[in-house]
Amino acid sequence: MREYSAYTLLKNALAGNRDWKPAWRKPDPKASYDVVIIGGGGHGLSTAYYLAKEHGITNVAVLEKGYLGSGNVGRNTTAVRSNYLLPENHRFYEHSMDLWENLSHDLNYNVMFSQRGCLNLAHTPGQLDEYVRRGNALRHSGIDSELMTVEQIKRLVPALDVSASARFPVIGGVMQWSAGTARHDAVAWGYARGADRRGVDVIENCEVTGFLRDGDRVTGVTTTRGEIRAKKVAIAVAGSTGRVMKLVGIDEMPIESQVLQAFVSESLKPILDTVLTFGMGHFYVGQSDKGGLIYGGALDGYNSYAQRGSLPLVEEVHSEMLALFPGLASVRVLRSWGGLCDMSMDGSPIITTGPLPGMYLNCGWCYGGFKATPASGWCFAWTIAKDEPHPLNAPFTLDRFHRGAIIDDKGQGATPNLH
Amino acid sequence: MIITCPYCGPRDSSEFVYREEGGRIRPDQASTDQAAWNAYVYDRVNTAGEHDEIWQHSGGCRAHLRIVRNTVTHRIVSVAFARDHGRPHERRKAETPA
Amino acid sequence: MVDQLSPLAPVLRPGRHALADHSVGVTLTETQPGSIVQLAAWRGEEGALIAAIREVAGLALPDGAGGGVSTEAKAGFGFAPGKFLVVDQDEGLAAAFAKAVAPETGTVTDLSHGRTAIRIAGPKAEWVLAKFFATDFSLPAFPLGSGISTVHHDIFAQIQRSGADEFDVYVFRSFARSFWKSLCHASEEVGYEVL
Amino acid sequence: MSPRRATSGGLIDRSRSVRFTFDGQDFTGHPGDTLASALLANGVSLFGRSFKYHRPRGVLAAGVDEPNALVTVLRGEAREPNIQATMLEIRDGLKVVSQNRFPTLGFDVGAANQLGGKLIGAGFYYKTFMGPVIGPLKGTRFWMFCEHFIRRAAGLGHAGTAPDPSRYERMNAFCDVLVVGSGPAGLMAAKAAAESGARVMLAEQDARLGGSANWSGETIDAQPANDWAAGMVRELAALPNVTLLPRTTVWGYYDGNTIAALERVTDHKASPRAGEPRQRHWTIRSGKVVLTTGAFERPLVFPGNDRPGVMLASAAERYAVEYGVLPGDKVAVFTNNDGAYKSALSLREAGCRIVAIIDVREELSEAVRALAVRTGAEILSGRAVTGTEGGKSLSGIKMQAFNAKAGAVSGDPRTIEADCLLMSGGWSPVINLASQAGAKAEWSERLQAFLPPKEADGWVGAGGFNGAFSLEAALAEGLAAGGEPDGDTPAVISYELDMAPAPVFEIAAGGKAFVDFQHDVTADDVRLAHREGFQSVEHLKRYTTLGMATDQGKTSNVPGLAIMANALGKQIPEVGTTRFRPPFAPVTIGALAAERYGEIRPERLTPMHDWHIANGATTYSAGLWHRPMIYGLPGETVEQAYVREAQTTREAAGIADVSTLGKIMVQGPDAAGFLDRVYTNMFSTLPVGKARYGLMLREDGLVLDDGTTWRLGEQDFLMTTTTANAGKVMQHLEYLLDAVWPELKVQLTSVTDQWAGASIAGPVSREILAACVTGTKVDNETLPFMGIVYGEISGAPVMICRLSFSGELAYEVYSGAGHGTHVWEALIAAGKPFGLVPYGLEALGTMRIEKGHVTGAEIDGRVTARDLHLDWMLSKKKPFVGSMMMDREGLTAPDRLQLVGIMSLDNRPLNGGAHIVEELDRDNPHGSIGHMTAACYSPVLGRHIGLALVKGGKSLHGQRAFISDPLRKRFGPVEIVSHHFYDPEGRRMHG
Repeated sequence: MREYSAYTLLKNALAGNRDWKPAWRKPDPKASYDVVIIGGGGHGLSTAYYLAKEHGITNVAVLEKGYLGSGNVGRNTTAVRSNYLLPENHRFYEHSMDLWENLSHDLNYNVMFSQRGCLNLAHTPGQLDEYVRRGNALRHSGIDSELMTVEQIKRLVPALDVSASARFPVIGGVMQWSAGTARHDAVAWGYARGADRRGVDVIENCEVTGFLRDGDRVTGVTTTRGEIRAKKVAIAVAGSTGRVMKLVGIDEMPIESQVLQAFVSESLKPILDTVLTFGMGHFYVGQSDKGGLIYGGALDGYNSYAQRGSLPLVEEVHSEMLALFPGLASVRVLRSWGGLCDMSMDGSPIITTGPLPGMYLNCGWCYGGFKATPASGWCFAWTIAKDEPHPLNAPFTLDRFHRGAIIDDKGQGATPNLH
Repeated sequence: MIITCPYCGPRDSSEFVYREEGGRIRPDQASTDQAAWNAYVYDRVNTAGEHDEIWQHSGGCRAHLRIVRNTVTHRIVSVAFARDHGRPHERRKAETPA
Repeated sequence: MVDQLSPLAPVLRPGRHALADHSVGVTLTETQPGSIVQLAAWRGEEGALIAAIREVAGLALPDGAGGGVSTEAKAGFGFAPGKFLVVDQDEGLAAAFAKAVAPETGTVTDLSHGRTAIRIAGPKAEWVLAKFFATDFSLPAFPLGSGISTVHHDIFAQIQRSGADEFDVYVFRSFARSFWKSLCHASEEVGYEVL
Repeated sequence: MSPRRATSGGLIDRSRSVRFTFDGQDFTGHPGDTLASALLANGVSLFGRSFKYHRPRGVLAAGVDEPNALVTVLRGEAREPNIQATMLEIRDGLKVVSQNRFPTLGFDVGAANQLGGKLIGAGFYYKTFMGPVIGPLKGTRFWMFCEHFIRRAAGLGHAGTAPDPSRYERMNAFCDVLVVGSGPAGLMAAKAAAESGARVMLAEQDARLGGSANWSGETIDAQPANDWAAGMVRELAALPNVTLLPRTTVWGYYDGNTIAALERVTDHKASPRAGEPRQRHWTIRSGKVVLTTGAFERPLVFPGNDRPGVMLASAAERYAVEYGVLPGDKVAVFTNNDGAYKSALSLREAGCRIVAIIDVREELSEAVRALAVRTGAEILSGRAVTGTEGGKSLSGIKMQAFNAKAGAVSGDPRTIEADCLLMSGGWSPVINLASQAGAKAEWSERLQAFLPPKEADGWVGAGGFNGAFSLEAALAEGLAAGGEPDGDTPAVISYELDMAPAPVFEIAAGGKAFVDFQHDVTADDVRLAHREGFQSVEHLKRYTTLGMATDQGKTSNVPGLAIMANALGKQIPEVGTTRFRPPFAPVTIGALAAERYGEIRPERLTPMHDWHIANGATTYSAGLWHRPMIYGLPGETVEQAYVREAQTTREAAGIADVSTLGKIMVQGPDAAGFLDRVYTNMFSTLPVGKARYGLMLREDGLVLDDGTTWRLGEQDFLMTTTTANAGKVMQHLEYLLDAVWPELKVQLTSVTDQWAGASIAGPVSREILAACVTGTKVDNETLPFMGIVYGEISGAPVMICRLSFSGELAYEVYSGAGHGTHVWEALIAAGKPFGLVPYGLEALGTMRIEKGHVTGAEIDGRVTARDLHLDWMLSKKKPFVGSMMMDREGLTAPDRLQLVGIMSLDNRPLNGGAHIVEELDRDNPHGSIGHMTAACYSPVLGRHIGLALVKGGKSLHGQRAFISDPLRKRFGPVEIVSHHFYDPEGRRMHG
């Protein structure tokens, strides 16, 4: 019998909901593990889950300095898509999409992944060509992508301003129907529960304060809850990568930490059933099942570890919202928050062994971390278990920047705040 | 955030753009030290705490400013003209002869 | 000589656009100077350049960042370290400076066609400008004659206080019409007159 | 007379009436009423339906903390959903409808959700709707099917889709002291600061300044508190250094004391003045911020606490005293602290009957007992309310004995008849803004509340915000916060009350007891979250949605934490406190977009823009610019137009507006050397009076931009950049000069707007120039390829450079921007006899494709100079930006995409964005070797051609391949050829 189902829901309701078990245990850390994963966010938890499920490695601890899922898995705009231009990226994200499509069943936890599509609006012929290039790149890798006319777009999103008199008229768009949204917190909780039920220790309020070393080799960590030895130490702390790497003596990384703000409006009856992006700025918006519009824009543009955004960016994002939806002027923004992005030098992630023996590194997620969660954990688990990357993450090395083997989807070069 | 430009005075952060880390050393133009160039272009200290950085007052006098700013609190510790801060390319000589 | 065509020509509607009580909070004017010249001194040569400005334009710019002078026909102010904007209702200022500023002192760049000058005056001038620029326009913070460089979203502007209630705004010519329209829109609240 | 309006009292203007409608029904109120007070005065108790269970809800609060009474305001076709009735001032003609109900507020079928209460508790979504693991409904299908219905049920109000005709504005302000909140503490602070000469701003979210002074019934300086406040406001308003901002909610505390506030300028006006914005978004930069934001009263959590008629004690007091509204006839009170006794007395004095005061505390102070006696109520200490009765409005309450220490009820319930229940669960200081500023809250055991830290940077607090709940303390702290710690405070007469509550938050007695009213989160939901391990404050919020509704948990945060702490057996601060983030209260999207609403970006126009429009040009956006695409003749298609324009240019002459090209003056003794460093090729060798094509790389060795640079003098260069990269190139150069090579004497100035540029191309272009240019010859000797001359056209000075993008004999004619149209028209006139036509970007693109020139479509940030066959531009004689980085292994790999030409073999059009494959498979496209960057019909070749970036590059010349464009469903054979389609030797342009 599956732990969660309509049947168990009814059974428990009749019993006054007194019999539900904790979604994950609250164990104390053991003295040693086969694998210690630093970071109890989406990626760390999914790594633990796939280590146990795919590779049978269950003597694993996930260490989280705060509460589980307190990083970007709980601070994003919930969009899931694989519509990247470059094959290295879209193949990886499409693997993620495959995992997403069955994730609720796999975890027996409804992560509410809903394939409502992601539509990139184009405003100039050159931009439309660029989007079509990307869409065709996807199609040549077996990934869905579709061109939409203005009329089709208007039918899909009646509230959208597609008039020719708009400052930047919509002239078409490229849609990925398999894209969509998921309930972000549920992803962290679902993976945590899945890992926990397979024997993984998910340990909250356990901050790593240093690394245990035997020469070059990393042999464990010191934490606020004591020393923990491990055969393998894996780092999945995007947003705080700089801080954690400094603890192991690596002072420079091809990463800048920057704040990305996100916003949610008050709850509204459905007005937008897909995820939209605006081509003449940096703006994306979807609507949650609860009715809030969830949206965001560009990075604030400077280094920050503060999870706190700036006002000019707030204004920018909302002006972009109204450029698309002039009818929403009197709708109100309810909440805003900031997440720390590990902005890499080419906008693509790093999933690799090393850089020290006994150590494994997963970082540099830029904007893409949430949608990557399943594939990131899946590939990272593979890399940890087999001590070599899976072909899907083989391009995402740390040394690619120096070698010039960069994977630059936006073509912005080593300017992280433009990716 | 308010940045006090040494020329323009206190101004809103929307008038400024963040450019680079301040402590990075651009090799001499003639340097052929590939490792030094690679490090200059790609590697970042990315400090959590007081961070040395260069901003441009692009919506003002357009001068580049060398700013020390705490990346955890966003408090600005000091601001000076970048051009007064020594010349980064002179700090390190080419390590391999041309 | 051929007159310059104003970028505002199709949208400039002279007359009173007053409130119901006939009050006018600001007057807006395109001042159409004949010369707008940017001067820049090499480091250490600022004094020599200020002297050249006095010699050519007859403007004695005070010391200090943003210091400036505004007279009936001419105006000048610092807008960046070692850089000055000098404006004359007459043409020919750039050529005069080209002769007077030695290459060892600095550079002369003619912007007579590249910038559009808009004067906003009246009791509500500070109020209307504050809608656009995140700058303190109060008299103590922005003294008479002084100038600043600032920006309204994509529109870069240099602004000089030419009177207690009067400011001259210099914007890039290509943005001038857009800015003018916004300025009129923002002035509706207080009533305005276009001269 | 309205049924519940007191016969006298209140600060409303009884001499006038205001008419408005609610759900189509007409009502009247008075100026000074909120929608809530006006409807209550009319005897309305049902205001809305809750989010999940659609339970009937009334008014809980009287201000910005209201969770229940949300309505939609209709303004023409525009809709404002989820407006708090407590914050909405009535005005003549106001139209309001209730929301989240079907078909009517009184009868709502959604209320059936209540039957599933235990089934649809916290987190139930996560446990179901997953559907079968196999079969046609596997994957996401079943969930998406269910979601369809869930989405329809969710959401509160409807948003409008018609553009909102209101205007919104932004305002910047600077001050020395910003005081937030205009209660007694705020008024004192503002006055003190103003008297010291500081520039002061005082923001108050309500319409009426004075805060609690308006309804406290206390006496300050020998006058009623509200009169004292009004006097203070008059004095402040008269000071030149004080700005008062009523109806202004400070919602954001950003870095560097940047404060965001929303002023509701005309929402309360029946007929706003022309030009007045509906709302004004203030950005206030203040030296110091004084937070006098007061405190919110907390509800108590007990079964049935959401029934209409149950409200916060202070809210009821405020309705009675400030609005002259009696919230009930028979009023009961339920409290854990002294404050509610004062509220009861105020209601009694306003004309209500107080039937009972139920206090969870066994022991009551003498002062409180005395107060209670004056209310005439039955005093029931050591007891608790354990239920409420009635349908859509309260008819009675159930009460039992209660042991506060054990938190247990006992004995038989007793029913008390009442149509209004006042409740008070203690007070939570409004520390939201301080929290946004980074302050960590401190738990006060005595006050059972989170207080702001004592020391802070940038702000100072006073009064209820600090947990100083007495009037004396508020006045004294306000004075100190305003900068006069030793000043005299006015004498006051107030009640001696101890606002410290008994630590009782919940009465657990079976039945739905609400913690978060709007989101229908019950005490049992909090316990379920605890049972399932969602125990940290953030997990609690996210799992149950506690505090996530439009009221943002103003009334529910602390009670929720308390119930969790109790379940964990921990103290409240050990569970944690939520860090507050902007906005404090919801802010309209329109206000944040402000003047950019309707015009997100300014338009950038070239000097000849009006001519283009007047002469039939169709334009499109190029960044902020508008540029002509074609100058179509009647009946022409876009392709017909550009083919005609390009063909005429190649056969006779064409003229194009190139004013948008970035133009940078590079001046100074080191200018030539600087250009040598930033361009891949040499510029120091360029003679004065000549131009050269240049290529720039980024620091990482990839191509940044290209363009021609003209040497106007020994030390003066005019650099041109592509339109798209003008800003980027300028920043790149400025950075190098200012931060890397400050010793170079070079000055950069953007002169894009100084010059109008007209490109005149074609075999007869020289003749056209000769016909209109004076002051210089334009023959091949005087003006050779890449030469520059100065002259006049129709009296306007011009600078002419002979350079070509089209591949024809061509010139760029630059004139002062103010002369641009004049010169353009003169050129058009001179060209008329020669067949000159204006051409747009499509023809320009066609001719550049024929020539194989690259633009932004190829220079996409991922290509090297070698990829574009621009190796010849890479000087070996000198280092340049990017020279050490451009030959790293990844940038010289054999499988890189390189520039080629493409020719259609099926005589059908090609498109940018199509991919190139060696084997065509329409059904299962695969094997992309590259993509088309640009395409056109080439009039000179009579073929459809294009440029592409493909793996293998030149080695594929002459090979057959296919374009594969599944998005546009265009497939077909092509030949890969050299990108130089037309006149590869350049005879025409050199001719």
